[in-house]
Amino acid sequence: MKRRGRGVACMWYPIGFTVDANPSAATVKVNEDGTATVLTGTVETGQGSLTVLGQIAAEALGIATDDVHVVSADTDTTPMDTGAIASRTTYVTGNAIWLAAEAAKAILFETAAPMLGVKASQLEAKDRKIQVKNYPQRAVAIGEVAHRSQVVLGQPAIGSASWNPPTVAMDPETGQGKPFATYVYATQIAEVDVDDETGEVEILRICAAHDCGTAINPMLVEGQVEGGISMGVGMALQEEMLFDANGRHVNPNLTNYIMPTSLDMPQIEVDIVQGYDPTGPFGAKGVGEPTAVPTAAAILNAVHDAVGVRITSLPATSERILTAIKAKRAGERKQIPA
Amino acid sequence: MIDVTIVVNGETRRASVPPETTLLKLLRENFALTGAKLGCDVGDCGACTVIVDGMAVNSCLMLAGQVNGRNVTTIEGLATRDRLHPIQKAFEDTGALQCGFCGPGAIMATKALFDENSDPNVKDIRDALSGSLCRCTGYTKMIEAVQEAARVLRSESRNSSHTRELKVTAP
Amino acid sequence: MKAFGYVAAKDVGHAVALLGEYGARAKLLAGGTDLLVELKFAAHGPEIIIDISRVDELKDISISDEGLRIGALVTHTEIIRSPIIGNLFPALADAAHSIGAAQTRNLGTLGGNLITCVPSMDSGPTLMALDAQVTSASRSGLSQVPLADLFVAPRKTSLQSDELLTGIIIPKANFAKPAAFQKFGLRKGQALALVNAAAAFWIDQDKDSFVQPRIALGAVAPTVIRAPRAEAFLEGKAITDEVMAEAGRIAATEAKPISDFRASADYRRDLVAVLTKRALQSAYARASNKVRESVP
Amino acid sequence: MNDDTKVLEREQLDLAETLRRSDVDLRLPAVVPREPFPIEPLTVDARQQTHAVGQRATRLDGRLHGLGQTKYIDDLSFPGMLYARIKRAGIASARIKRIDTSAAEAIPGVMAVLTGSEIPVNSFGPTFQDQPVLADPIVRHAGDGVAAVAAVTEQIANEALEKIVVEYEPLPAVLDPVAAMREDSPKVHAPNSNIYASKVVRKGDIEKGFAESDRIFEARFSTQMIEHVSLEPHAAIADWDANGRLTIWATIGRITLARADMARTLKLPMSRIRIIGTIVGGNFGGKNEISQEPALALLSKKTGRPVKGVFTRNEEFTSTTTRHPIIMDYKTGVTKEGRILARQIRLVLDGGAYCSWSATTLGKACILSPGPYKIDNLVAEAFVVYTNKTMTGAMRGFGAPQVCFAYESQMDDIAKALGKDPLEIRLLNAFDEGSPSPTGQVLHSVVIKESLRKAADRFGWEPRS
Repeated sequence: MKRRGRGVACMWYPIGFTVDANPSAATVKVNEDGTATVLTGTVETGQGSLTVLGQIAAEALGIATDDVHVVSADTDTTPMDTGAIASRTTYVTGNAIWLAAEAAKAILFETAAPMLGVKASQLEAKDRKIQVKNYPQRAVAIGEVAHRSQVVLGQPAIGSASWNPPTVAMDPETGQGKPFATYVYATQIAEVDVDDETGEVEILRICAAHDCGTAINPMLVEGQVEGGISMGVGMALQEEMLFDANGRHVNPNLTNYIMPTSLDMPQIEVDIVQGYDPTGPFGAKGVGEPTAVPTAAAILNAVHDAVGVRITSLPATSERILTAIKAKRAGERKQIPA
Repeated sequence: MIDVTIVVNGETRRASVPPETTLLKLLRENFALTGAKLGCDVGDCGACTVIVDGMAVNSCLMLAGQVNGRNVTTIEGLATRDRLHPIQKAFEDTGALQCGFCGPGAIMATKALFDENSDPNVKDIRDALSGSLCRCTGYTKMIEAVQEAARVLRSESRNSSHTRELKVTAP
Repeated sequence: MKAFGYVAAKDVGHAVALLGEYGARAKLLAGGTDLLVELKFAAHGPEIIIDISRVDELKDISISDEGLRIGALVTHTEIIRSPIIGNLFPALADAAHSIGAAQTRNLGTLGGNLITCVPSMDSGPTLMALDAQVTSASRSGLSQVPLADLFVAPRKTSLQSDELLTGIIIPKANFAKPAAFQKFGLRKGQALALVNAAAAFWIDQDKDSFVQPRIALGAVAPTVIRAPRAEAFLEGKAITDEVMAEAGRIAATEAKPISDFRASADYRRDLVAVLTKRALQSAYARASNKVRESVP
Repeated sequence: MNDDTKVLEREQLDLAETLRRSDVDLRLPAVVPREPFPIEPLTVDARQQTHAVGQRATRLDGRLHGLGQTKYIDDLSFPGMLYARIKRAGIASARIKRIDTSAAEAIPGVMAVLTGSEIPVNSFGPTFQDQPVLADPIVRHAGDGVAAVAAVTEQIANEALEKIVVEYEPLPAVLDPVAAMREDSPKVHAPNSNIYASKVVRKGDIEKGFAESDRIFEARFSTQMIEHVSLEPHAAIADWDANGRLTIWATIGRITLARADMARTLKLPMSRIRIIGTIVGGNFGGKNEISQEPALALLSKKTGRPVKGVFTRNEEFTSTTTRHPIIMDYKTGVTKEGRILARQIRLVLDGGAYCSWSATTLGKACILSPGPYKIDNLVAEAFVVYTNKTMTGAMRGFGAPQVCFAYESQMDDIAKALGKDPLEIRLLNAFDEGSPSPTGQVLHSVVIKESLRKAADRFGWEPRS
């Protein structure tokens, strides 16, 4: 029969490389019409990083995501970047782009200050305008400012910057140090049904609450969480590369390497934990990798809750679970005095 | 070499290819329709899914000769001059695709589902997408997108005078 | 893929003539879902592919005096969608639905699935539990044998190299015989059977007991097999959960599974017991529902 | 022809027009929200909002994905382009005695064959440069490449692979990481020890911590080798032009490192190398270093033509990096209330045949292994060892999913043994703002307890008596 269980797991996860420098550089060019072009050396590998980086540049310049074009991933034209790794793009590349945008914006402010009759420090960029802080009626369109900067003053609004997360080397004997600039936190809770005759696990739902600092784009954050959970499901129950006694691959294909299909995935409910990290761009940290971290633990804790067996070796295939259930029953029978 | 003539996205196309050419290769290399992707080449991943005579198939598992004289719709045949297909729009709006490599296959599998069932429930959708492996999304937003597209298509078929390109037949 | 020749057969006669000409040097292409995978990894291609996918005579689902005939080229999707099959043998539709995914079910054919003769095929057990016959054609004429006789060894059927499988027939005597199919795989989508099982039996309405029970098992022996001792145990027994569970346990002793990277033999035996029991329960539930529906 | 296709024929897709009109259809005028970020979606088109942060903006590559117009590597082709394939060893440990490529080279359509001895510097890697582009002469896992071929079609390239004759002297293989740690084990990179990196984190007094504990829990956990399964296989095109400049289009998430690796293996100045990262069809850590690119570059140099290489799904498993299997021993001392006083951890990572990102994985696994908990006394040691299996490297989480499985499984065992609610015991031990991490770092913006409560609320978690 089917037995229901629930399991919780939480985790922490760092953003960026362990101690080692992992800088990003970026260039933000404000065009004469107030739109912008961002140059970054990172690569879009599906996470939506270019969209998020565009949003960061747009926010810094007070323009819309659609006003920004992101050029990426060409060693001839884009600045150095450590790349799409270690959940670092939003945090590290994002900071570089934010700083570059601030540099470009400073040029715009210098141009706009005399146009608006105030000091540059009194200006802000908002709603596609350069305006006086707390006095939005006094404003000039960002395009007009950018055009004047470039065409009249000969000072194109281009900013370049780089950023590297601050770390402190670890002591070789004790490991004490500050290996990472910041960390994110998350909890996932799984609900499962375990068939105690076959060992089969059906995951009914997973609730995931993830911290990523400010969610630059909540839709993309949810997408990362949902995808990470699918990898966690595979790790928990299905996936394993197998070798024969001679070290040759047994299942190097998608027929026999079992990963989740749409029928194997549960309902996923994602919450983004309200957070703000002052060291990240607009308070953002990262989210790519941690999404896959607590899933297997939550599922196996739910299995334990359902049928009382602790699986210590992954993947928890139905066979492993049934074997554990049978061993538990045999143990219980032994304990009953004759 | 064998000669094949097929109707691809409404257009009659001809090619002369070696008999061992798959439909996927024919589309990608002879007809420059690179929307269908090669992800595994053995029918496991579904990235090569196209519609042949109304049925979603793995184009890596069909020989070009097998489709001679038949009607093939690929991802390139969904959008019209006027607009994105509602499935494509829903996938875009909900963020249902991340790396996008499985997308054309998943969208064609969805199209085939709608041709058979205009009001699928979540189980039907999961079943229809089970031949399209995705590693990025956990299928969650993809399922939302399919539901959204189904709503749009149903409301369009109710106001059929406005319907342009898509015919949704009742099961 | 290695180079090969290609010829499309127009009808059964043409296909048989081509098979007669090329014999073992040819491979038949029906749905292609297994054949193309095989060809992509083969060290040597066949001399020629005989494409029978356009032979419309082999695509019918029809009822004759003999019984229900399903043409060899009927796809799994067509089996799922067939009102005749849905009405008479929903277990066959369940089995078809458990195969691969929509894309492969749309291509793959019943005949193609049977002819692979892999022990884990999902089409075999239900048909065997329903006493299906297979029909074939060759230059020497037509023939018909019980499905069980088709399966010789893993990937080896009793068909001669010039013989074309044309379809299966489920005898009229078994029409609407309660049956069910159960499958257990390593995941829910695109699953290969670790074990599958089918059960079919008539119910003596007065005694509520098993009549002519049939149990067939897949993936637990070199070919799909029957479980004759479990069947003999059930014959005439009152239908209870305990009897069905015992039949499952007996069936498990009749299975001869192997251990491989997917599962151990022991686990497969455990699954045989469970799936056999569940197939019996499910067929019985299906029959009971039908009786209830027919009561006004 | 059915009705659908008639309509399609009448309205032949004109791409620019489609996009222009759909833009008009889909985009609404800009609306400026008053709320500060982060905000929930308010309007149909988040891409037009001038508070860009916090918006559910659609991806800028989303439309092309849906139209099937995103250009992945395999969708690109260039005039005269050749197709490369790599012959894999298929043996886990061996010395190559002889490679005969003459029969392959004689096949019409085969334009060039390459072996390891022709590679200027035949080693690369993000930490240790211990991985050859093509094995020469030692094969360390079954997926090692031993020769590469460029031909006018993929079919011919495949045929050529079969004609390449490689004679091997089999060497003893070690597959089990624990066995590989023994002194008498066969050495994967002889004469070096198989233990190629280690890490330790120590804090407080572990003996005292255990002595003060009411209960001590010990368990061993282990995890498996996992493949990333990006839907797009590793792919690249190399074009070595007549100016001696090399352009590579590649599925690589780190073009800066890729250029450095290319410069090293090919002995080329960096200014002569251009790496273009296309939209990558999934990475997850599996595409963070070069693989076939130097071989493609040299085949392009030999032939004077662009050369494309796309891994088969089989090669994705046998010849790209994977997730580390880890054997994890946990010993944890707690008070009867469930507060963790001491934790001792030992991790053995199966590093496979080459280092790749193992040193990083080792470090992260070790630092994270105590869990997000306030523990004053701890020792975490981690070792990574070579085995004759597919190399393990970066994969989403760098060892964290493995150690989380261990520490969170044990947390539930502790809760159960003490009769505590699993949520409660976590809240009791979890970091607070300003808590010191296992490495003594003062943590900021810590929201672990908020995440526990939020997930519990969503789930409807009720304590059970």
